[in-house]
Amino acid sequence: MNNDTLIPHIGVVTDIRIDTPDVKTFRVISPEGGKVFEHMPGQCAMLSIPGVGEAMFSITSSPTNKDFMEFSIKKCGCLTNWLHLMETGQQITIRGPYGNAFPVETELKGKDLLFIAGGIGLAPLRSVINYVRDNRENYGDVQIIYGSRSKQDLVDYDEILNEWMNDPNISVNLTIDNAQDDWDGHVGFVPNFVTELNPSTSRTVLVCGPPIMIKFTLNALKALGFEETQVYTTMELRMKCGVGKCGRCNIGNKYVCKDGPVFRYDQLGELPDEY
Amino acid sequence: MQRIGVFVCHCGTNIAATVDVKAVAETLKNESGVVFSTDYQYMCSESGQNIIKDAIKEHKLTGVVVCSCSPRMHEATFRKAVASVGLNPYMLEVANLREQCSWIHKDIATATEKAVILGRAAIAKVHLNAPLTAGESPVVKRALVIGGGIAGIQTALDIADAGFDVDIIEKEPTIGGKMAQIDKTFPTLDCAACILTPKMVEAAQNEKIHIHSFSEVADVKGFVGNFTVTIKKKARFVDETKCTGCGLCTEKCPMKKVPNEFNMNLDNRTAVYIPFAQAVPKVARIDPNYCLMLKNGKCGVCSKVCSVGAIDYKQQDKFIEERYGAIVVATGFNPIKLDKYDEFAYSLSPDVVTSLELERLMNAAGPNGGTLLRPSDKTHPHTIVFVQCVGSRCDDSKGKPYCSKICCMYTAKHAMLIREKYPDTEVYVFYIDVRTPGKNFDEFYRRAVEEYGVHYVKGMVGKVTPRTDGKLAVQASDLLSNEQLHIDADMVVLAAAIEPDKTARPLATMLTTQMDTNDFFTEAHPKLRPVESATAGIFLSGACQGPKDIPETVAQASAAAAKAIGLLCKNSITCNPCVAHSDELMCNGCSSCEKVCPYGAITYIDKEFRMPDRTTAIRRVASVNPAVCQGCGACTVACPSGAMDLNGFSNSQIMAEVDAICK
Amino acid sequence: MQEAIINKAKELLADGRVDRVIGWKKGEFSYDITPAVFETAEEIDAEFVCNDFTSANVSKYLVKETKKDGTVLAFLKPCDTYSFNQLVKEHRIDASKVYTVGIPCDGKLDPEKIKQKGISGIRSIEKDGDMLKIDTVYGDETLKISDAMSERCLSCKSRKHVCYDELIGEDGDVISSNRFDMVEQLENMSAQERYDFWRSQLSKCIRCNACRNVCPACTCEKCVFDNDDSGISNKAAADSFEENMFHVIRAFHVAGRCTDCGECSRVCPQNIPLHLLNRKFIKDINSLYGEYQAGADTDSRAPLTDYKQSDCEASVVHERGVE
Amino acid sequence: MLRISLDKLDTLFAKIAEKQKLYIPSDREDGSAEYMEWSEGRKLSNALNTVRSAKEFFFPQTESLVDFKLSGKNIEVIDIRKETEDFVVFGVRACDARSFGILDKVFLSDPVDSYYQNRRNHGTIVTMACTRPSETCFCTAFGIDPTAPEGDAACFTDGSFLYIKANNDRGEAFVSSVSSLFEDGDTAELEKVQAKTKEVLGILPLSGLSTEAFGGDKLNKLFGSEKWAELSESCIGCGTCTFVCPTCQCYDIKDFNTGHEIKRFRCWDSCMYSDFTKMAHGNPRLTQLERFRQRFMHKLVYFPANNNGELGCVGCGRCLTKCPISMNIVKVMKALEAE
Amino acid sequence: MQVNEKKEFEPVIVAFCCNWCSYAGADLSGTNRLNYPTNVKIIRVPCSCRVNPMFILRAFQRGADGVIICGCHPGDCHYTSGNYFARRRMTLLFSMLDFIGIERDRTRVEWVSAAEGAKFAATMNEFTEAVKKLGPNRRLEDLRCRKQS
Repeated sequence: MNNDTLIPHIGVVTDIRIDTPDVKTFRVISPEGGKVFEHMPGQCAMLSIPGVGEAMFSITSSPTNKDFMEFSIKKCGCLTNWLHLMETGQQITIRGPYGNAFPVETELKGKDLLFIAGGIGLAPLRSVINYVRDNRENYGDVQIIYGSRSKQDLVDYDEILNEWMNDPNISVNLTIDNAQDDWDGHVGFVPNFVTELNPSTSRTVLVCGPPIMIKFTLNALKALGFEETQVYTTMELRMKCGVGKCGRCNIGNKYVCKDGPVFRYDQLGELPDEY
Repeated sequence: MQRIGVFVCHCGTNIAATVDVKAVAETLKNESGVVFSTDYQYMCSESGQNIIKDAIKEHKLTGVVVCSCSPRMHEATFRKAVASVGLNPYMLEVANLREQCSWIHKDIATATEKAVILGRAAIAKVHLNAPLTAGESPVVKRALVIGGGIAGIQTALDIADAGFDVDIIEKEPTIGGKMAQIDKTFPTLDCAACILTPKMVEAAQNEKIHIHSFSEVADVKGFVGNFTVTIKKKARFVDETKCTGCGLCTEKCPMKKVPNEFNMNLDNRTAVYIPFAQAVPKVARIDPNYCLMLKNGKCGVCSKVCSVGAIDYKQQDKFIEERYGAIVVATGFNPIKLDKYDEFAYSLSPDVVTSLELERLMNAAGPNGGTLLRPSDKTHPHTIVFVQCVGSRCDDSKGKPYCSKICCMYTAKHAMLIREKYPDTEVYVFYIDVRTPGKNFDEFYRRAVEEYGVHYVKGMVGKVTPRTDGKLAVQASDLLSNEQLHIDADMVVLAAAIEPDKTARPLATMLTTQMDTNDFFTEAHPKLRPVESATAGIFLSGACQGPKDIPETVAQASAAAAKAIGLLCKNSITCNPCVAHSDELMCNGCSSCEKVCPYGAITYIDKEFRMPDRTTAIRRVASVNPAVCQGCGACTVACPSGAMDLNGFSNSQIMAEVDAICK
Repeated sequence: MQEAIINKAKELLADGRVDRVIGWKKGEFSYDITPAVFETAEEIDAEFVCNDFTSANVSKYLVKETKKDGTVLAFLKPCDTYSFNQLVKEHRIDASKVYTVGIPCDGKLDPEKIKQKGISGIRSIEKDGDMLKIDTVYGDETLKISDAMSERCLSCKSRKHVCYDELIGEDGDVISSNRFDMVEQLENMSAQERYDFWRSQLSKCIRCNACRNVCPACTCEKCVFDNDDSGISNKAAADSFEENMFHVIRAFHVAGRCTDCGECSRVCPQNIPLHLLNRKFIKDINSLYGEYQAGADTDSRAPLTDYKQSDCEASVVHERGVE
Repeated sequence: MLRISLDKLDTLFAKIAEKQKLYIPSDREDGSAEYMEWSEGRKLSNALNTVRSAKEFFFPQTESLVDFKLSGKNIEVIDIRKETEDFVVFGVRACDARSFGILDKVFLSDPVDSYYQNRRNHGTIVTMACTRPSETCFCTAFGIDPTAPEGDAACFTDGSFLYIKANNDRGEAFVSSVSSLFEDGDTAELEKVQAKTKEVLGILPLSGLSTEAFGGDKLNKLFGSEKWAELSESCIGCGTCTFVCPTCQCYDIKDFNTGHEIKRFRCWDSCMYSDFTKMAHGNPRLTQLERFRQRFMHKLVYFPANNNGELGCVGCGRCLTKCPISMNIVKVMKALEAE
Repeated sequence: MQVNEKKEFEPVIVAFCCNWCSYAGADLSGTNRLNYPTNVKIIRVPCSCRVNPMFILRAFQRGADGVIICGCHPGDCHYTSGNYFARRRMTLLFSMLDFIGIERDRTRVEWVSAAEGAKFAATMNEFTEAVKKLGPNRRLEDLRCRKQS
């Protein structure tokens, strides 16, 4: 019988990094070593601890990373609590990749890119950012605007600081919601920061973050003259099967797990307001 | 995912002889979440406890399973041990390998297998344990004593002595209770009034003690350390604060034919009256059933003669609310009604009296000024028959199943006093057994027999028949000589059983305390906690808990006071953290849980919620007061939605144990 | 009857006594009636219906309706009034927001029973004495009314309204019914026979939750069977055990609260006689703890939140009836 | 056409059941019909349809997907799939027969659901033409001819004979495996019956039901309709319509810990259930209106939008008879159309 | 397989014991070295009224062959009334299980005081025997949970 996507693979958690008080990044390889499967930036995988639960997470590592996959996971429910408690060496089950990807090889190619992320929303974009960094020649100018509640809540801060900030080819703009002692960077909400930075409307924008942030960011972008067709986002909605069959993640006739999770804003606009 | 340590105790050979402890420790090592497993000779010893403590630190344990003796034995020990190294004490579970495994089984293989399963169950439970913190609730530094008899007075005096305010609620117009009615006390024969009234005065004068006489408890809310009691101050139609107790009104009152309950209705009093000379408070009361003014609006003499204007015909019942940290119940007893005992002619002849009536007949302040006269013709009785156990130790529904305890001794006292004062009077005592297990009690009884010549007859009085010549024909059997006796008596004295006061039952309901089938309050433990009720903060003093004589009553009164003081001394009390809690989002507000809660720990509040459909709604939800909840779990099953759960014994924990045992 | 009810509804709406009316709305055929809320006289004139097929018990809707503003008029059949009372007792309905009008009922008809007689293609159903005249695309059919009567109505327990603000028609009486006959019949079977009976019934269950969702006693904010934390949640019976458990626990949860309205069996798409489980509890409660009718009042203590010291021991189960 | 006397049905069934499991609609003691495995004595039901649809043969209410064994930090994945044995479902009505096509579009589209495919590959569907459609039938609205059902092979009856015809290769194989029992016969009587049935179909109350107003292109108009509030008002949120529906295919995946291993299984789910879309961080369909709308939008708009306009309903009428409050797709369609 | 058939049927018995009386009674039977079968495994609950019918069904689901609930004697409940509620609940539940054809001897309620170590042991001996006679629980088990041999 053919392989069935509902039958998962085993993944071994080889490294657990504490990103923020409620986000950890897990490095997963197959028991034989190497990646469990290949993916494109923006795609997701179903992770599960049998008996505890199964949920969809975006793959935060770049496909250019040949050794492992990474998942940045925020603690918010039964399964994620369990994942946060586990130790390295733990096996989990993993199936995927699911969903479409950011069009890194098509629409985005050759474009100036603007990444806007809030909080854990950086997770899916990190895959794209590192993919772009690793294939730098294929893309134009890259700007990243990332904000979180506080310095402690910035996901992947080490990587941002040590790698992205040191990468001469990209510019990184960080902000936190409220001022704090050990922070001399920008303070304020992401949408306002976007307005302040006034990025060029020639850029293609990739946004991810909490719904309220996305909403106001989109308003800010429109005010700056961006078109909806220039903006991509990714959603993570109520997915169960991952293959567009179980019937719960649809927005209108689009299944987030299959037709998404990456949508261009003009496409989303055509769908009923149910997300 | 917990990090669990398993510690298997040998208990010397107690466990190790029947359970392969090493195998248990080894097998349990493979259970999910177990990161450390070991065995040791005596886990409860200091070095055993150190093994646990060290492992917690070294292996960063989040949960501990000790496989040892019964948790009833050492759970507290181990909890303390784990707490000392910073682990929440409720992250520990004990698997009972001794009392419930090694000691009952013989075969090592099967006992070991069972031990492993018990260990697994404990591990499964610990996986779901959550750190629990005992809550604290402040203590109101004031006590309430319900009942102003000798028990209540003694308790109040002791509590006041310790420096705490204490209120006495007495339903009669005066404190003093039954002891005030008693003439002499056994076995010393000293005058009851002489030893009681100084205490009454002391209570009245102690500024820490506040007496609410002629008052009742109307409502009790709250819980240990924080009770709110509504006191009903019944209208006495005399302003307590003004009345000086001069007694002029009682002299002038035209209504003089009121049965005097203090003298057991053997004489009369006036409608406005002071119960007895040494009453505390010494304040008159108008009996509305007899007062001409209150009945017909015509009289008003007392009001006219009262120089301080204390008479208030318009007085109403008044309700006041007070807060207390502790409540002592001292509601006392009453002799049972004898209307079902026609064989003793109690209702047929005035010369058949109860022992308490006899006390009044013999008392200097009694109806006859202390001379013992027959109530019927005021003549001196020459033959008196005492009948014991009237209504006590009774199988049938007429009486009480228990021994009233005090009758043997007071009858000996009565007999002795009569023989001493009136040596020409023959005294017969018919008894089933004579029970004299107290200090100097048996000596006292023997003196009655040997020195005073009281005729003690083991046997039952079958019938008492009043004769036309005024004598009472007593038919009895002497069980020792096995013959029928016929005695012509002048008086018959019945040792009526005693029973708890009728107010006790409704009070128990208000206090949510337990009672036995005889309406005696049930102590928290018959041996070890004899003066506490099972409801925290409610203590028991005197005969409300069971028949007692005066010294026992006073002893228990002081013991109850000590317990109450112990509570009042604390600024706050630590609550049992294993209490119920309600998930408000799931609560239906249906009141099922409230109805099964024996402690009144559940109340309902209307609270605003954001509903799943994005609206807000005011919902009625259950709220458990953790200071009151004792953690029985009745509510958890009554709750259909499963909103109610119990800390430490949650649904999921118990089901995890079930799973572990059954798999 | 329908006219009187419609007039009453319009009258109460017109004089502002009520803001909404909960009743029944006509369907595609004569028998597919849907409970509905009406706000205007026009809506009522156009669609309100009260006939032999308006069997749905609307009392449970009042849980939701009384959370809204305004007063709602509810037409309650005798058996519905018990459910209503019980819901008031459990604080699920705010009675001050409901105006109840009792309407008489002499039994409702069960379209399924008609169809099971092989009658198909129904165009209309009319009453004619004690017969039904049914017009179908295959010709006219007749059927005895008693043969089309809902199972629950055949063992009706009461035609008395236990609460109402107003009554249309005469009030009836509590009737001594035969409702425990089938329970008794089962009790007299052997354990194996009982087991076989219930297996054959409960194995039909498709766990659609219709019985639960229609039950006026099942108004939990979150049902234990939907709650993954309850330990017994399940969406479909993956094993015969789960079929048994769902129905036993559900019956237990409504024991002492179930008014025996019979909605569970009425809506079961698989015709499982679920009411027998509830009636078993009612029968036990009546015989062991004294007669009790849930919903008959709003202040009595429910049998499972009450006790007597003299209650029988659980061993009574082992001592009686057939093993 | 090949035909066999209805008296000899038992012989036919016995013949089929010799080689594989045979399921036929049969009457239960409560008068309703359900698919049951044929064994000696089991009779074919005369009922128009079964309570549950035939989708269960390919998409059962619960089915195990995979087992896991946990030990320490390790997980073992156990593929429990086995090749299904061949089976025959006999007596499937035209509406249910159409439903398989709809289910195929879901389960056999990429990535293929191997569990469904496995059963589908091994099941032979033998349909049965309707002769007595009921007032709740509206399959014709979806272009289904109940007198000429789809399926691997189709059967027809004129009251005395059962006629059989293969619709595809699998049907051919089936027919030839039993053709020894059949004889060639005249279809005049059958045609009469079919004509009569067609006549009845034309006068059934729902015969005029229109699907004009629906399809993928009507998405936003229908989604925003004001009618949903009124239509969904009395919905009790049970799953009856979903579970009796031949085309509803939503499922949930759950884990069950047996104490020895974790069994991952899937079971039917209903979009009408309040927790259908519930996740750790919220629920996007919070009201019954949204859930109710989803079910009908799925059948009437979303499914056609993704499948060349094919509607996701086959007009079997089960939800019309089984809904506890008699709310159903016909009422929804009529209400939305009237708007 | 054949080995298993020869082995005597050893039922799994779950005993829910209230902390104050029956659990102490069980301890006492240990202290007095009174034997009862290892089949019995005790789960400590604060009071018999804590026992939810769910727990009992769960036990049967997971492979228990008998479930017994032990509490304080009526009138002696540590919490005043818990066992009275438990008595009604269990009576009705057991009656229902009996009604759906589950063998009635698989369930029992027994009142055992802290002093009744001997009664506890005797009860467990009797109950285990009774359940042994019935054989494995087949009517209320979950096949998925059946022990694999």
